[in-house]
Amino acid sequence: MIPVSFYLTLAALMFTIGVCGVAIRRNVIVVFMCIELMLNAVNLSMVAFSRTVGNLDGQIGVFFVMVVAAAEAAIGLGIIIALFRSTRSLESSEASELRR
Amino acid sequence: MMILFALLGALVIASAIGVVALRHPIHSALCLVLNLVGVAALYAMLDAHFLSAVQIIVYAGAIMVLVLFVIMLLNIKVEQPHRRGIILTLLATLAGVCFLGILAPLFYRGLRGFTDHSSKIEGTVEAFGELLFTRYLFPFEAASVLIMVAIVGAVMIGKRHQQGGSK
Amino acid sequence: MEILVYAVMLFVLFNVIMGIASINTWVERKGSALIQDRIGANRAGRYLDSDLLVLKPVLPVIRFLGILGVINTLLCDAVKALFKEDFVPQGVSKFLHALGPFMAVFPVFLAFAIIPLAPEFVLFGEVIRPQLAPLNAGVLFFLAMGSMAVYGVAIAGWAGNNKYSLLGGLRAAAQMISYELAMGLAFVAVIVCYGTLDLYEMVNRQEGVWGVVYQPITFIILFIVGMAETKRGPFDLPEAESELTAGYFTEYSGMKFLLFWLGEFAEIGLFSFLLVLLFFGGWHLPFVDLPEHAWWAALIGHAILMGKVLFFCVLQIVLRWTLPRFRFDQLMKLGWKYLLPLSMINLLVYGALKAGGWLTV
Amino acid sequence: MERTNAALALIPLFPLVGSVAAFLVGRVHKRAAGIIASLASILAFVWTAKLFAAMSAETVLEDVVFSWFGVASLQVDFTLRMDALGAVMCLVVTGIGSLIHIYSTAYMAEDDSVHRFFSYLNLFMFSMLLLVLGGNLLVLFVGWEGVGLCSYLLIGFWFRTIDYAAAGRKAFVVNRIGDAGFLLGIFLLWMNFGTVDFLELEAAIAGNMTLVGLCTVVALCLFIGATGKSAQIPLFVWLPDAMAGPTPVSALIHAATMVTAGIYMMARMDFVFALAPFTLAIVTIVALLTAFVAATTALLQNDIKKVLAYSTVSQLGFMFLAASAGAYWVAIFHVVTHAFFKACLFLGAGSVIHGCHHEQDMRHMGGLSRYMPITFATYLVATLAIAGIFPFAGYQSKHAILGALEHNVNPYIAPYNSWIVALVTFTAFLTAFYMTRSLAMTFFGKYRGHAHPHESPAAMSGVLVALAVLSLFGGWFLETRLPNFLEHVLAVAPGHASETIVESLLHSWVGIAGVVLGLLFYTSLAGVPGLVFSLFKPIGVLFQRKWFVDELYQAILVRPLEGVSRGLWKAVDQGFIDGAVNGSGAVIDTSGQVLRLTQSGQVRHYALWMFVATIAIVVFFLVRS
Repeated sequence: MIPVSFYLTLAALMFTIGVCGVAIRRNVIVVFMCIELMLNAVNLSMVAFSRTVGNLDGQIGVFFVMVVAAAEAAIGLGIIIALFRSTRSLESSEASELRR
Repeated sequence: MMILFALLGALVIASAIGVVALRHPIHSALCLVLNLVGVAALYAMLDAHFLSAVQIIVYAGAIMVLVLFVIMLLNIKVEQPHRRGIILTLLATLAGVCFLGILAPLFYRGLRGFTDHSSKIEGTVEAFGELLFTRYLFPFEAASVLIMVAIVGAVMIGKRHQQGGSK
Repeated sequence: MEILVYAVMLFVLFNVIMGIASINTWVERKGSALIQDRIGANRAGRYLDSDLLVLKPVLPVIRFLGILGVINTLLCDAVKALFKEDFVPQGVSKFLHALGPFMAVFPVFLAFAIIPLAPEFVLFGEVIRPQLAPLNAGVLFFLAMGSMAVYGVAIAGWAGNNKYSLLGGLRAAAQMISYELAMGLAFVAVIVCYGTLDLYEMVNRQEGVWGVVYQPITFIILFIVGMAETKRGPFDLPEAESELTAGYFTEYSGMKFLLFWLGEFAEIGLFSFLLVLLFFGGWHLPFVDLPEHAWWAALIGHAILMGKVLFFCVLQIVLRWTLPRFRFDQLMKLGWKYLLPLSMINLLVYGALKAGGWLTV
Repeated sequence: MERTNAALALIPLFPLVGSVAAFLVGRVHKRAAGIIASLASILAFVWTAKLFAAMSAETVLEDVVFSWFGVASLQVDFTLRMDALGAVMCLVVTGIGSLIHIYSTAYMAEDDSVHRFFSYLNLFMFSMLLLVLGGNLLVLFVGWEGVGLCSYLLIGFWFRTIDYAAAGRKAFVVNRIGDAGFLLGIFLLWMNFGTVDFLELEAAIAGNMTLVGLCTVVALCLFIGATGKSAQIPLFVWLPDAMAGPTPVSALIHAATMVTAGIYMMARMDFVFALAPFTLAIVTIVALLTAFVAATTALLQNDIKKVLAYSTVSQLGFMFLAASAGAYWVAIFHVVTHAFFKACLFLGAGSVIHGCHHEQDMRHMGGLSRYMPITFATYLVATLAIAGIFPFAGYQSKHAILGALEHNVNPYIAPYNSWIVALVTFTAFLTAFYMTRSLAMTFFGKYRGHAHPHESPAAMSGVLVALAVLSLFGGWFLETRLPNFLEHVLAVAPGHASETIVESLLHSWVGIAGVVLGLLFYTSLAGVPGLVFSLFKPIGVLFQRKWFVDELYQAILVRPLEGVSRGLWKAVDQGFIDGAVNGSGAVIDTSGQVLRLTQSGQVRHYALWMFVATIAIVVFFLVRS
């Protein structure tokens, strides 16, 4: 059996890559994808924990995370399209009107 | 078993890096799909069969397709590297590294105490379904409402936009 | 030992898929010709003549087959596809261009893993179940593979690097996604009815009475969805739209084009298998009951199954060449406004019946 | 000493009302101001005379006007009290005051803001009367300050010319310095005895030998106040400059009344000074020095009013000498006689200046006896009086001072009595000399100015005659009556033998010598003063330049003070305070700029900050556990 800390390290690695992606990439869609990545990392760790703990609660959690992720994707993509319409480009650096 | 895990792990990490590193959004999207499929496989290894199927259907099948749609529809170009980005990249990687630095000892030292009774559970659809509709009924309903809201919201954003667009 | 059995099973399954695909191509060519009152392909192999002694007795058979167009469709097409120039449009990443057909075909082949080809039988003292992957979440796996297929189409459209192929690809993807919904709900109805996700169990449940008797509507929904998923027949909008030239695989030629074709016909086979297994009792015939675990009984069962599957394949192909093409909005309306509500109601009905205890399969 | 209530408040009330009325009415028609003011002071004089007539040596009239204020243990009422001493001073102030008011109605006739002049004059009378009649130290102090204020206003009356205003300010500042010392004295007294009323203080202190130390300090503070007000050595510089004011002002304030306030205060607080022999010694020395220095400076002054100013300072020195010798009634006696002849001299000078159309320099006068016979006569009488020649008032008081100095019992001074008497007689000789010098230069010889002098009008010359009469008979008249009258209030030495006329003439040889020499030097032997001056060049310059006192103060006090203030302004105010204020502003501004950078609007940055924050939190909990 593969010890749970292996899965957790894997999940942590994925999470970090996801965060770095969010911080580095300027394209909004890639940022969105990196967020999905981070969510997956969390899901993975939860499933791993659910196996070690021995009940299905972890997996239920993951299920609901997926539901939320789906909802988020719908709205997120809607916003991205709206954003694209207004600023003609998906560079997150351009979309900083809130600050000015 | 271990080999499979190593393989899948490598696949997942490589695709994750691919998502971040590759310039063109389509490439990073496909890498993410690969990543998702890899994670689904990992779920299967962790006896979460239902979840791996759902993962593929929901994540890979629906969400990523939407993302692909958006990328293709908006015809997004390759991202030009921005000179100020380098500092940020360094900063981000640095933060990431120290984050891992913190977690690593935690995993190996902290979790030794866990007793591993992984034999007991299997992520079959029946067990999952039963649990879902008994103890977690309320969250399940709440989730459905959430989905409804999301749909309405997406339509609103889309529709309002069309009028805006057409005006 | 375990692996040997798997290897044999895999080989058998692969041959079955390739067999069905090629038969379908032949049926398509000849069938469409028959429907359109023309003579199909009958040239290749027809005038085969060779003075090799060894071939002498075989020659008349080949010539007959040539007339029938079998050689033409199976052999010539394959060879033609192999040697045709594999053209990649300018400005497209080669990887994406190659990935398109792969993603279109790969999930379909994977989906066959859950299909049980024959009833269990004992061979050399070993109970063998001719189902490659007896997954607990059987049908779900099928759904997953269905949604993966969308990528192939989308990427192919994008890789075509021209507006028509892109639009074609996106339309195909949209169509597949919307019909996936109806398919999912239909499957749920079936699962509710049989109480299991594994196809093998479902077939066993249909020992006495075929599934279609219990679930005629679900059968109809699945049949339509099957046609839509394969993007053939009345639903072959993205691929053969008059203004979209050849839809998402306009830019493909040679082997990649053949892959698409192969994928398509394999998918017809796949859906036929599914319909048969879910609704037409698989290897059960109403009044014939075969002894358990006998290897020859398994063979007969397999034959029965293949017969039914071929019947449905021909049905789908015939339907393709008879019904006119849907407009895209009609297609979408059918998918969203008719099929989806119908399957929901259907699910409700069967849910209620199951809860009420009247439905005991 | 029973205290009877009497309407004392009326005395200061008249001038107060007069001052307000003069100011308001005077704005409309000028002549009325003069009349109202003079009337007010005459009424005050009449009322004082009426009360004085009903008084005997012991009676003490008291009038508690209102209870002024009460702070914790201190309860101060605004009480006015008139005993023998108060009465004498009151009479002098109101008498001389009214005469000067009459004189100034003519003198200031053509001035444009005459209403302001008369209202200030009356205000001065009011505050002087308050000072004199004050029942406790605080009322006295109110008068004390009022007098200082009015002197400032009157000196700087023609404020349009800058140096007159500067002179006024100088007077005020120097007075204030003196007043500070005076205040300290009052505080010490209050702190230790809980009361400021003279009678209560006297009851607590008189004769109580244990309080010598305290009394020395208190006496010293009070003396500092006196030096400020009565222009003694350290703080006398303002008096010569005070001549910038109109002449009647100089006459009233800087000759007769204000300057004598210091001596009156010492006389009033005699029980404190009696217990402080050491302070009295200091007073003696200071007074001696002042007298001598002022006399020597007056020798070489060419401005007629400057000469009189320095002579006043010198005479004040004499008065303080008398007071320091313990003979307070002699000091008061000299105050009164001095008031007579000094007022007469000043008014005489005033009429001379009036006649010569504001010419003040003696070198441009001369031979005025022909043009102004009355002024010349009165000036002559006053000069003889101040010189201390027998029949005139100056002789009796000066003689009394010399007598007191001879019998001085102060342990510190006693051994040097003989030396002091010698110096005092020499100063008296000098006084006589410089007064005759001024007499000769103004009235004898030929007229050197280019205006055509004329006799001053009746009002002025009348007053001059009156004062001349007073300075003629005043001394003889008061020589015996005054000591009996002041017996109860001040410690009076036992009566000394009355002299025959011949003895008196012999005793006034000093004055006669001074007069004769002065006449000789400045009439017949015109060249001799120049010769003598060139012989003793350095000393001459020293005297002429007023012993370089002003330059000294300028160097010691003013310049360093300016330097320090500029330094403070530059370093502390500019650098430190402004620095701190602007500095903090700058700090906030820069930190604002820095923080602004974090708001870059880039989503990526915010994501990164969030991630870093989570790491920090995780680390925090890790470390904590």
